[in-house]
Amino acid sequence: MADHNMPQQVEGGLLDAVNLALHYAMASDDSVVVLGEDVATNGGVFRATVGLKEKFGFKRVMDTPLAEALITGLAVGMASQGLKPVCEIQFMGFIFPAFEHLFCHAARLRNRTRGRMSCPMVLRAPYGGGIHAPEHHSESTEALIAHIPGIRVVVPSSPARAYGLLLAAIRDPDPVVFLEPKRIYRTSKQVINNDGVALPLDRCFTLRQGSDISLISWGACIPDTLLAADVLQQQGIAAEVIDVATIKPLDMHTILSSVVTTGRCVIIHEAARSFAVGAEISAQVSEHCFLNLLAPVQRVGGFDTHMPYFKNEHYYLPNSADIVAAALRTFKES
Amino acid sequence: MADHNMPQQVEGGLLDAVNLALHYAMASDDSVVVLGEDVATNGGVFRATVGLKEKFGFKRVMDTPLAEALITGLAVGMASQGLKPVCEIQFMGFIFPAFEHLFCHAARLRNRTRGRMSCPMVLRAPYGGGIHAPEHHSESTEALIAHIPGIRVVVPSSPARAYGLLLAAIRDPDPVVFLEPKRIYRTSKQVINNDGVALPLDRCFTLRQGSDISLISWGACIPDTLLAADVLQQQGIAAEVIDVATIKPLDMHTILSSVVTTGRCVIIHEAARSFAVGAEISAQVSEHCFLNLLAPVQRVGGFDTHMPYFKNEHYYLPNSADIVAAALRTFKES
Amino acid sequence: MTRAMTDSGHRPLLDFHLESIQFLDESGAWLANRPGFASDNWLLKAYRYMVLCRVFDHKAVALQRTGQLGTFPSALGQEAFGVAIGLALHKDDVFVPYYRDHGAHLLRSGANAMANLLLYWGGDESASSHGPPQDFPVCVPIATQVTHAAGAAAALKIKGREQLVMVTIGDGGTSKGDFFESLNVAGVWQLPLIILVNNNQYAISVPREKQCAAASLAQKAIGAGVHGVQVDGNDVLAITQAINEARVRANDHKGATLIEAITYRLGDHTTADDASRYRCQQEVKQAWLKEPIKRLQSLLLDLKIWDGEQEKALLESCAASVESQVQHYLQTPAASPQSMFDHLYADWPEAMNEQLDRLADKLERIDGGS
Amino acid sequence: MTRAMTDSGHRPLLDFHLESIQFLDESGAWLANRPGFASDNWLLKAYRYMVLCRVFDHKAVALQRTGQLGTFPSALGQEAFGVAIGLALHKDDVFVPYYRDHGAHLLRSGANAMANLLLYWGGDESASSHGPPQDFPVCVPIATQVTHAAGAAAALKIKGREQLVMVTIGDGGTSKGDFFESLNVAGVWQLPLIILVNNNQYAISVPREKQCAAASLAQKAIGAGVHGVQVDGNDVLAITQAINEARVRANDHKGATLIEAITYRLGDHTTADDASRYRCQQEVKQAWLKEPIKRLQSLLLDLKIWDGEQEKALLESCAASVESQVQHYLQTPAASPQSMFDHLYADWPEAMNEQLDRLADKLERIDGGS
Ligand SMILES: Cc1ncc(C[n+]2csc(CCOP(=O)(O)OP(=O)(O)O)c2C)c(N)n1
Ligand SMILES: Cc1ncc(C[n+]2csc(CCOP(=O)(O)OP(=O)(O)O)c2C)c(N)n1
Ligand SMILES: [Mg+2]
Ligand SMILES: [Mg+2]
Repeated sequence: MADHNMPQQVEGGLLDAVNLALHYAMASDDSVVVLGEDVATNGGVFRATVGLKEKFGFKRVMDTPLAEALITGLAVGMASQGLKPVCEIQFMGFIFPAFEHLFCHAARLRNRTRGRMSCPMVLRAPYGGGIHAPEHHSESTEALIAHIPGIRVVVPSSPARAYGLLLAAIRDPDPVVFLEPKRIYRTSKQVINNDGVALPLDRCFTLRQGSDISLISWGACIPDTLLAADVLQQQGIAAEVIDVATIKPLDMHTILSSVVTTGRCVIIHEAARSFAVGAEISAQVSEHCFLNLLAPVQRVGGFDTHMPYFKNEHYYLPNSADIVAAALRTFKES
Repeated sequence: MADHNMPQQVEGGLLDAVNLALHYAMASDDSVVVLGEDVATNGGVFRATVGLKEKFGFKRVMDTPLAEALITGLAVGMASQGLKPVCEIQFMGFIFPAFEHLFCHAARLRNRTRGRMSCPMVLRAPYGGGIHAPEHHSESTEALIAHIPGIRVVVPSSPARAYGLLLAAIRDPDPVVFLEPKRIYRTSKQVINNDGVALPLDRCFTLRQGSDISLISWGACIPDTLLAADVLQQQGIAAEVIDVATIKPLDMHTILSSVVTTGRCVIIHEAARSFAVGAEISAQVSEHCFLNLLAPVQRVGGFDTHMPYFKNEHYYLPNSADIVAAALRTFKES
Repeated sequence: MTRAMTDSGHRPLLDFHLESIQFLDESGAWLANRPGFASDNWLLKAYRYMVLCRVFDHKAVALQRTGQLGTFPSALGQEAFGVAIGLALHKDDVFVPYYRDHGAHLLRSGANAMANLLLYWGGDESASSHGPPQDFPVCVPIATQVTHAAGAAAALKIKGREQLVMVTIGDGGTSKGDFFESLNVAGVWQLPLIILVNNNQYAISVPREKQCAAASLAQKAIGAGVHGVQVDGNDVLAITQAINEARVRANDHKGATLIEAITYRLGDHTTADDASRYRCQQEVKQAWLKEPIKRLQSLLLDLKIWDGEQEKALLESCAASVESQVQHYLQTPAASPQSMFDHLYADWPEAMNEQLDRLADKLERIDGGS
Repeated sequence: MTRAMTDSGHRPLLDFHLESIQFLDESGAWLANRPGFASDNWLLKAYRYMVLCRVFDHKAVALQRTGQLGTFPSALGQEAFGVAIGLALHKDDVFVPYYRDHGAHLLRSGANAMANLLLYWGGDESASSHGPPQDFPVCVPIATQVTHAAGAAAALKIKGREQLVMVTIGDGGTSKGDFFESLNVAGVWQLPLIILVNNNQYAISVPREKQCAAASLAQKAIGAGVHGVQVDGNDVLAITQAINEARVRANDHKGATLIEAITYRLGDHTTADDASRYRCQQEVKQAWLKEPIKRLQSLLLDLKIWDGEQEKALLESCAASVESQVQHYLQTPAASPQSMFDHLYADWPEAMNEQLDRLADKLERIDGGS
């Protein structure tokens, strides 16, 4: 259902894409509602929800009281009665109070009632570091959510993918946690087709093909990963770059197919290295490509400590040099 | 400091060991306090805190209002002023409201204040399935906590280790999450020396030596793992059994040394398989024992779905046959 | 406006007033005029369901004791609470229960309500596939249901519907953040919501006075700008009156109501609990004097609409229907192991196929092994 | 006891009464007798610190605008709030701040309080290594600090100490579960705790009336059985009076007090915010008429203990001390990268050694690359 007041194409960044997808979704489906702290009058602290309350009114765009458990539990209740709530957690560092509702209810309502009820909600949260924000504004704890059955975890890394994946998340009949890498909210712009076409929620995206090594990443690490692939290319190494995008359920098929060909694998993420999503991917690659791997899988991640306050955050965040170094290690050690 | 009213030795199960260690700790250190739901008058729903309020009074043994965030945040506040709170979350399925205080504060207070303040607290919780309990009473989500820097995660699997590890946890100057595998709360009894001797918090325990394969496990899966080792022995396979016990920080040294020797590795846990602690261990084993591994690492875990209600929970829980099968796979595939 | 100078700078700011509702005293005598809704038929229906609830409850505990049921939370002594809900709610209202609402389920959840309750406490998910489509299943994580109820009420309001949402919670549950957060949003958003507290004096072993220092739980409404009222929870008429008044308020767009029903948990917390560890027999004995069924029976006898014969017939019919539901429960086959994946996602993710293979392997081992 | 029959079964149950405190009106005139604590010296000290706070605040915002500071939450207009805390607390009380308590820090956290505040908002952990050993660092996750304060108060009580714990929170923060849970336990456990709410009318863009439907935030105390009071938060005397009264209550073992201070956030939420998006200039203009510094200045002038010369000297000395603290801040070198591991655990886990190696590798690359 096209809204004739909406632009057909928009040149914008990831943040604009999120906003555009929200506009599209609300215009085309009355059951979509938006709630969270500062999302209505203010249009979100990052402006992701700008214009929604003007267009769809306070009834469908709701400033909630300040409570993340509340926001998430409200969404569960709304979803149970046929709405499609898209709620915002202002920063991923404040998501923890949402976990009980997310894990014990959103993730389970369909299963618990054997399909009688369901929970088609989206929980959006900006995440990750690198924007010189205060404490608790730079977290990447996607691994915690990925471990919980019944949820989908999605991370876009480009404006177009943000648009298509968010539409898919909103239309999906189950709860989706949609994490927005805020470091790249406004970096590279792109022409986004406002065509309402969703992307699949269970496919990795191969961003660049290459036969020598597989670089597996997502979110704000993608630009650095692509940069690293360029650097490697200059050294004669053809890197395949895969954007995982849908962390859970995890499309290992695409990843394994790549590694079977390349025999080398580096996984890159911003979260603390240990017990993170990279561990699952590394484990599966090693388990399934046992005979194909030419070198041990390498993981590049944050350190196993708290994200330093912003003066030192660059020492924590993985960068393209880290990725290149890890990639080269797979050639030395084989 | 010996309490002359305390028994020198006790024959008991894991639950008795927890109780004994609490008694010892409270008797020998005035700053140790206990708080939680039903821990005082009732002695805990599993009776882990029985006798404490009679001996140490309501001042040091506190029934809290019903709120897990509260319990955990109170402990942070108490710890900040020099107490050593040991708090109980009644079941691990109800731990989620505790996460914000645990992750944003307990884990960070020392770091945030550059050592000016600290948070010497223990958060105890019975965990795991297999006791025919209602929904939400059978969860194993240790992976979520293990990912967070600044916390220790400990899981005992025998009465003696429960005693020694809990004492260590209480004495440790940092926050420790102490998960008690309730399926084996009362199973195998043992003579526990009530000698106040703590065990190290950063060492795996090698329970059985063997040169053919390393079985890595913890908590309630240990008895099945040992059973599997017996079965394998009958087939001429000598299995080394390692009880990880201290999930975070993770003593990979012991695990890697074992796998370097055996060349084969099975990791066994009760939690849903994906994005779990087993992934980190598998990843590290594969990354570090690349040339030593004779077969892909195998993981035995729960399924990536919600623990079924108890009529069907045995279909979910890993058992010794699953472990044996996984072990044998490492011989077929090499 | 000139103000009197005071020494401490204090001035009056706000005053609040709370009421309680009660119709029947402990002996079933009227304390107020008989309310309009309480026809003879209504009273008889309430009585019959309260007795059925007690018979069911008793049987469920017995099933647990004989290993035929899992942990079960008895509603003994709180039958008026559950039955009032069942009677006062409309079919298309949204009911968001906690775990001790057997009486409400009997009235609300169809012919197999009892069998389904047993299935639930017997460890079978299929229990919650039944019941009114809009009603929530049993909620175990304390207080979270109140937020779902607020969300459901917001949904009704957004959609312009007339129905109510009713949510229940225990006294202990009112200490948890979710309760307050939800009460608060119910106030700001003027939600068509009733929060009904079963203040049965204990949260497992923790007595009411260790849970909260306030004189009533109803006064928690004040901090949220919501209407609050306390009722005698052993008086099925009082609870019903409060619910009816709350409906009028909601329909008049006056928002939510918090009702605290004073009851007493005559049994253990659940079959896994032993209440004698933490409360004295004397207290329980006293509480039996106020219990709801006896009280209503006295009224019925007074009104001469009930006699010993009817009582005997009722007990027999209750026993029979409970027994038939128990058989239904016991004969329900366990779900297939594969069913653990049936309702995980609506759209089966291909990535999960490996899990099915693993389960198939495991089942082979189980079948092979047995 | 016979009771009158009513139609609806209603009876009165409980009454509650709330007061507010104010000494000075908007023009600095007395509304009540001058309180004992408010000596000339006290008033002058309060004024000096309030002005210092404002000068500091202004400078901090300027530093952010010129890229020399991170996001900064201005306390503009809320200087009386912070300074009253700093004046009323004893040295060994435990202060558990939120993030907008600059005034309190100035008085409480030693000679380099301003430099440390800048360090904190400049992204350096070492900021929080200073200050009274028992005081908490700045708390970012909303409302969680209230629970820590309750825990600290419980610790003092367990140890038999006489001190108080004081915690601050914004109006928005009073909607979050932690606030309620902690207020509740403060009631049950009769904790020596003051919860002081900076009701500055906004939580970022969300106005007070969208946050809570109650007529006051002070009335949230009622549901917890805790004493509550509202004060004019632009009146440094009123806040101080309320804190002093709360201390007396605590020392008399009467437990906790919730104080709602009515203020107005004259600035943006933080430097990352643009308040003109969600509130009108007219409202802000009105609020300027009530701001705390002007009011106190009027009083001082009336009392003839202040004049233009003193004002000029004060502004100069404030500017100078702020400037010297800014230099201190700007000259503080960043911590070493390795320091990210220094305070992770007290006992360094061997298992973490690998992390140090990785960091060393990374630093080599960074140094090599630059
Ligand atoms: C979040 C959470 N914490 C703890 C529990 C364990 N638990 C189950 S019932 C209960 C007591 C509840 O008391 P109350 O709210 O008064 O309800 P009642 O059982 O008395 O009806 C507790 C602590 C739980 N189910 N959920
Ligand atoms: C748990 C949590 N959620 C969200 C935020 C983001 N946030 C920071 S300040 C703020 C508004 C707080 O308003 P209020 O409590 O009134 O305090 P004020 O800033 O007005 O002093 C929000 C939503 C946070 N810091 N913590
Ligand atoms: Mg109760
Ligand atoms: Mg505010």
